[in-house]
Amino acid sequence: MTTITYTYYPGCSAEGVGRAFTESLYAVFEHLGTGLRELEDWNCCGATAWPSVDQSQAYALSARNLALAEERAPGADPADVVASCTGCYRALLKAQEALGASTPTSDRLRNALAAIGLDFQGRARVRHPVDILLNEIGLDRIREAVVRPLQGVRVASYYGCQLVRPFATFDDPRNPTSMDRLVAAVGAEPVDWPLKARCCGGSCYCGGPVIGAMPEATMQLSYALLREASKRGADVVVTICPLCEFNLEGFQGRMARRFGHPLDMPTGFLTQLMGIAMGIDETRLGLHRLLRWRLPEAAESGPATAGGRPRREPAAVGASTHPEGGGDA
Amino acid sequence: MPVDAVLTTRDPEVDRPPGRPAPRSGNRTKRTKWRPVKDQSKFEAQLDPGFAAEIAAEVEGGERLHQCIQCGTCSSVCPLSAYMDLTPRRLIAMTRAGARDDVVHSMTPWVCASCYACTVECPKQIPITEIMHALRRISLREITYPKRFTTPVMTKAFVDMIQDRGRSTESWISMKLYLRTNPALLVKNAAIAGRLFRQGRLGVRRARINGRDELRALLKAVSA
Amino acid sequence: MSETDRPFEPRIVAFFCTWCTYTAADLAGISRMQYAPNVRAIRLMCSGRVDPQFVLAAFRDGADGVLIGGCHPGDCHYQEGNVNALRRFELLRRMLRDFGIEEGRVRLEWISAAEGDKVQRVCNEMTERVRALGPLRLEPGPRRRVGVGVVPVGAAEAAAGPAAGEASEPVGVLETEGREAR
Amino acid sequence: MPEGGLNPKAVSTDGGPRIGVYVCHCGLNIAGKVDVKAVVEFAASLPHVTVARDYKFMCSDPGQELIQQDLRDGLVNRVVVASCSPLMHEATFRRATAAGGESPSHVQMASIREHVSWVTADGDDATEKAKALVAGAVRRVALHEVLEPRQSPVRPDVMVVGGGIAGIHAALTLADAGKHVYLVERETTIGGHMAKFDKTFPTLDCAACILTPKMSAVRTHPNITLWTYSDVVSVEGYAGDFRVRVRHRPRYVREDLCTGCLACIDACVHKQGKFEDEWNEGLSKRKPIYIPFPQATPPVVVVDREACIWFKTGKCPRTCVDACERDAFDFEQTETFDEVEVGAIILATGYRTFDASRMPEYGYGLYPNVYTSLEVERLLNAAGPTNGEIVLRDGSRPRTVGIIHCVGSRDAKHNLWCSKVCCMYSLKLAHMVKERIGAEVYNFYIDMRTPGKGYEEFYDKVLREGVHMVRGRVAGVTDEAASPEEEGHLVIRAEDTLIGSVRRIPVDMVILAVGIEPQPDAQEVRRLFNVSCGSEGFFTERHPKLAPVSTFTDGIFLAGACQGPKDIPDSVAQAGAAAAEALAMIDRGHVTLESSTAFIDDAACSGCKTCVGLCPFGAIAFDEDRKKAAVNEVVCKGCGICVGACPSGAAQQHLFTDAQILSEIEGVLEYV
Repeated sequence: MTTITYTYYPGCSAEGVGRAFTESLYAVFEHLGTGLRELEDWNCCGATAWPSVDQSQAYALSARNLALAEERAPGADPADVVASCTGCYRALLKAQEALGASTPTSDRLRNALAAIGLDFQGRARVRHPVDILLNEIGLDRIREAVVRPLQGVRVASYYGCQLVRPFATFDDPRNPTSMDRLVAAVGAEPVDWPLKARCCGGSCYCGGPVIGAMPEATMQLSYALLREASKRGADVVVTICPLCEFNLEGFQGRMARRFGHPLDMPTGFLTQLMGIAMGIDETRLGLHRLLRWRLPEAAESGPATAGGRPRREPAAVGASTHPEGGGDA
Repeated sequence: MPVDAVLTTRDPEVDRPPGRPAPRSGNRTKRTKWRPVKDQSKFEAQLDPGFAAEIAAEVEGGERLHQCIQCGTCSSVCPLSAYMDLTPRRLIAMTRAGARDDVVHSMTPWVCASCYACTVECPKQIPITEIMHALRRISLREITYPKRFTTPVMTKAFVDMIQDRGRSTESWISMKLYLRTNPALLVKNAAIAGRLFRQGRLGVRRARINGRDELRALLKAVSA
Repeated sequence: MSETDRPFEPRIVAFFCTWCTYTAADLAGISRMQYAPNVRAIRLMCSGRVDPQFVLAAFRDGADGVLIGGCHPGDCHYQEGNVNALRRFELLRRMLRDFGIEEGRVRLEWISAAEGDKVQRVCNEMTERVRALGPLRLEPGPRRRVGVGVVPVGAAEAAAGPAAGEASEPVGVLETEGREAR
Repeated sequence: MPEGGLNPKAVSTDGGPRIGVYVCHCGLNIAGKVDVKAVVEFAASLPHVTVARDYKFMCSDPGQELIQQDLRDGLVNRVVVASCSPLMHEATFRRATAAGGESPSHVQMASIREHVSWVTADGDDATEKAKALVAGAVRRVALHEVLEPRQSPVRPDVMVVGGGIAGIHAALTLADAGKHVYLVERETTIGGHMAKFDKTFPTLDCAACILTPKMSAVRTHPNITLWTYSDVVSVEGYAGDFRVRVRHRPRYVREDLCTGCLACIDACVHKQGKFEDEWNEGLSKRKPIYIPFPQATPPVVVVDREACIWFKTGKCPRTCVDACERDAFDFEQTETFDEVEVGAIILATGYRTFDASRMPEYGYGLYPNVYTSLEVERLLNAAGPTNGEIVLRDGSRPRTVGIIHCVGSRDAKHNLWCSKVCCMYSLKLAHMVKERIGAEVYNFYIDMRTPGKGYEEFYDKVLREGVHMVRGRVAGVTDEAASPEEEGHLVIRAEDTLIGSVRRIPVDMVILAVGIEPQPDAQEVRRLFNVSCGSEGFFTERHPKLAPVSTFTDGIFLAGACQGPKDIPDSVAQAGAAAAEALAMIDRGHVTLESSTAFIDDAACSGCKTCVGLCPFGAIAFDEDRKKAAVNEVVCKGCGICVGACPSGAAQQHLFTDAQILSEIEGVLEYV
C-alpha cells in the first residue's frame, strides 16, 4: 500500500484547548496508513476576527499558508492541505476561493505574496479530515482497521457550523451525514438529531462563556444541543471542532445549575472515538485531556479478538476524572 | 358547519389547542413605565442614501442586498437573533433604507456567530454573514462598537497578537480580554483554567512563528 | 468620451441563428441588459448556414473578431444545423491559424432563446478579449465588392469573368478564393 | 452567370435599386438613445438610397403609409426599416410593402432597438452602431430578389396534447366549432390536476361539479377522438400540415368493451389494495387493476403490469376475467400506433408540483404529519382516501395547522418565480380546514398575492374567519421541543417580520404550499414539437402581449400552465384563445410558407452530393441523369445548412444568398 502523506494545518486551537484533536488525528491517520506532516511555520488563519478588521489582510493570512503548502509539495496538483479546525478550514477555503477567482482582490493578493517571495499557483486544495477519511481513505479501510467495534454506543455527531457552511464541499449543508457514516463504520450507532449543524455559540467567542461575551446566549445554545442529544438517547457527543468540543464539554456544570436540569454528556472528538474502536493507545488519542469522557458498559466488551479472550478494558480513561463533575466546578 | 357558527360557538377553554397556555388575565404585577415620547420618524435628511451601495461594494455579491424581499429567513435560522437589537432582516432593511447611524451602532454584527446559516438559507443568496463582517469593519473604523462588549475587544486583541507573533495563544488572549472587559472573570474561571493547565490544554508559553517579518510585510503589501 | 480616449475599439461581426441566439439578443434588449456596442449581429436562419468564407470575408473587411451563436446541441430548429456549424468551426479555426489569426478572435457559443444574459456576457467577454489582442493587422489585399456599394449591381462583377482577372491581382492574405465571383 | 443566386430579373426590370430608409423613433425607445436625425442623414448618403426618413412610430398606420406612398410615387423599390427586431415587425413591413405594390421580399430590417438603443449605455456608441446596422441592411436589400409568397393549404383537424382543464376546454371549443379534434392524454383519464381538487378558489364551487360535465362532454362529442394512456412520439411537417404519430399504451382491457362496472376490481385476487395509489398522492393503496377515481374518463379500468400477479408469475386464477361480463380483458395487448394529419396543434401539457423533499428543512418525508398541499386536496376531497376527513396519519384530528407558502418558489436555490396560485389555494385550504374541523390555522407567507377577480375579497373573508397570518418565510420545521408546550408537536420557526421577532409555533399538521414547475419532460416535449422554452422549462410564447398563445413554430399554440404558472380561470381563458388562433388559421384556409428556401444553381453544381446527405428534411434529391442536385422547395424548411456546406457555391438560399450576406458584412463594417 502506498502511503500518502498530507500536509497538515492544525491551527491555533487544535494545538491548544483542542490538542487532543490533533493527537488523535495523527494516531488514527497513521493507523490507517496515511501520513500527516505539519505545515512548517504556518500562521494563524485569522478566524472570523480578522475579516472584522480587514478582509484583504484576512485573505492574505491564509494565502501565505496556501502558498507555503504549495511550496512544500512541488508538482503536486492538487496539493491537499488538511485543516482540522473547522474555523481554519472555512478561512482557508475562503482564501482559496478568493485567490482562484479572476478579480482585483486576487491580483492584489498574488502581488502581495510575490512581495515576500511566495507564489500561489492554484494547486492548493483545502480539505477537512472528515472528507479525507470518508472519500480518500474510505469506509472499507476504516472498517477493516476496527478491532473493537463500538457496538451499542449511541453517538450524536455534532458538525458545528463551518464544516458545511458556507462551503458544502463534500456534504449537505442542512442535513450532513458524513460523520454519521464514519461513526457507523466503527460499529457505533449514529443518532439522528435535528441540531447537528446548529451553532453551539462557541466558535465566535473562542471559548464562549469563558470569555464572557453573552454567556447567557452561549450557554443556552450549547445547552439546547446537549439536552436534545441526550433526549435522543445519545451516549456521547463527538465533534470535529476544537472550540465546539470545549464549549460543549467545559460548562455542563454551569448549564445544569443555570437551567435546573442535570447534565452529564460525555463529549470528545470523532477521531478519538474512531481510535478507541481501532484499539489505539488512549494516551496517544489524548483521552486523558478530556473532562468527562466515558463510554457505556455495553461497548466495553467488544467481540473477542485474537485468542478468543474477551477484552475487558475500560473504554475510556477520562472516566476517572469524571466524578469531579467536569472542569467548571 | 358554516364558519360564523364555528366562531361564535367556540369555548376558549375547550377549543384551546393543546400545549397552549390559557391567556393571562389582565392583572399584571408590573406596571408599564411612562417614557417621554419622541418623534421617531425618519426624515430623509437623517438617512444616507449611499449606505447600501457602500456596503454592497465592500462584499463580494453584496449588491444582492438590494434584492432582499424581507422574508425573515435569516432571522429565523439565526441561532442568536433572539439576542440581537435588530434582527438580521431589519438590519438589511435599514441598510437599504440608509439608516446608517442605527446600523453602525447596532449590536447585531457583534452578536453574529458567523455560523453562515443565513447565508446558506437566504432565498436571494445575499451574503449576510459577510455583510455582518463588513459592518463590523465600519463600526471598528468609526468607533461605534459597543464599549466593553467582549467581541470587538477580543477581535482587536486577537489581531494584535497575530500581527505580533503569527499565532494566537488562548491563555494570553483570555487574560488580556478579562483585564480589558471584566476582571472578575479571572476569578470566576480560575478553576477551569487550572484544570486545563493540568491537562496540558492551556500553556503559558506564547506561540510564535519564524516568518514574523515576512508576515508583517505581507499584511503591509496587501493593504498598500 | 472623446475619440482620443479610445485608441482601439474592436469591431466584431456576429452571426446569430434566428431561433435561439438572435432571439436571446432580443431578450437581452427587452431586459435592457447593457453590453459592449462593438458587436454587430447578422441574422441567419441557422448557425449551420455560416459559411467559413463569411468569417474570412469579415476579417478581410475589417473585423477584429467574429462570433457565431447557435442553439444548444439537441435544440436546433433544424435538427442538427448547429452540429454542422461546430464541425465547420473546427475546420475554420485551423484555417485561421494558417492565416496567422489568433484563435481568440473567433468564438462559437450555444445561446438559447432564454439566455439573454449569456448574450450580454459573451459579447462583453468577446469585446474584451479582442481588445486585448489588439487590431487585426492583415497584409492589404484587394477589397472585392459584392454588393452595390462600389460595383454597379449585378453587372461588373458578373461580367468581369472573375477567376482569370483575380489571379493577376496581388493575392491578399485573406482572399476568399474567388468564391463569390464564380 | 448570375452572381451568388441573385435574381437578375429583380435588378434589371426596374432599372436598379432605389432604396428607402425609414428610421423609427419608437417613441423614446430608440430616439432616447440614438440620434435618429444623424442616422437618417447618414442613410441618405449611402449608395442607391433615394429616400431617408424618420417617424415616431413606423409600425403605426401613418408610418406604414409613409412607405407605401413612396412606393406608389416610384421613389423607392426597396425598403429598409430601422426599428425593432425583425422577429417583431418584419411581417408588418412586408405586408405594408406588398400593399404599396412592391414585392414583400424587398424589405430588410435593422434592429436598432433590441440590438442598439436598449443595450447600449452611451448615446454616441448607439448612434454609430445603428448606422452600421443600417448600412448593412441597405447593402443587403439592394440584392434582394423578387419572391412570390408561397402558400400551403391547411388541414381542418386539430390535435390537443394534454387533457387537463386547459386541453379539455380547447378541445371542446374547437369541436363545437365543427373541427375534428384529437385529444391525447398521457394518463389513463383526462381531468389533470383539477380533478384532484375538492373546491376551487375564490368561489369555492366544487371542482368536480365544473369539471366532470366537461369531461363527459369530451367523451361523447362526435368531433373529438379521445386517446388516453397515449403519447405523441413524432411530429413531422409544418403549419397546416402536421403528421403526428401517437402511441397507445396497453391497458390490457379493451376500451370499446369495458363499461366501467368495476366488477373486475372487486373480483381481483388481491382482497385489499396493496400498491401506492398515485391518484391519491400515495395516501391510499390500490389493487393491480384499478380506476383512478369514479368519474374517470373514459371509465375504463387499467391493469398495472408491474403489480399484476398474472404478468409477474403467469400463475393467477384471473378472477377479474371471470367477473367481466363483456369479455373486455386482453392480456395480449401491445402498444399500438396511430398516425394522423392535422393543421394545428395545441400544447396543454400542464405542470408538476415542486417536490417538497428537495427542501429537507421542512421535514417532508421525515415527519409523517408534514403534507403537501396536493395531498391535503385529496384529504379534503369527498372521493379521496379519507372521504373528505382531515385526519393525521394516525387517524387523529389536528387542532393546529400551519400552512407554509412559497415552498420551492421565489427561491434562488430552487425556483426563482412566483408560482402565482399558492397564496390563493393556501387561503382556500385555510378556509376549508377551519370550516371542516375548526382548527387554529397559521399561514406563513412572504407577500400575499391576491390579484384577480374576487381574490382580495376572499382573502378578506379568510381574515374575518380568524386565520392567523404570519408574515415571514419559514426557516424550518422541527420536532425539537424547546419548551414543554412544544413537546409532541411539530414546531414551525419563522420571523414574524411584522412584529420583528422570531416565533416558534407548535402545530399538529404542516401543509407545504408547493409551487408550480414545468413538467419533468418539458425539454423532450419541446424538441418533439420544435417550440422553445425558458431555461426553467416553461414553453415560450411568441410574444407576451402580441402573440401570447402562439409559439415560434407556426401552427403550434399553447394553453395552460405549460407556458407558466396559471390558475384555473387563466388556463381556461388561454385555452379558449389558443382554440381561436387555431380556428383562425384553419378557416383562413392557407398558411404562408417560409420564403427562405434553398435552390441549386445548375450551372455551378458539380454533383458532389454533399448537400443531399446534409439536409435534415430530405428535401434535396439527386438527378442521376443530369448529375445535379435539386431542391424540393415544398419540403425545404429554409435553414441554409446545405448552402453553408456547398463547396462550389451552387446551393443558395433565398434572402440569404452568399452575396447578400457578404454585402451585409461589408456594410456593418464599412462605416464604423
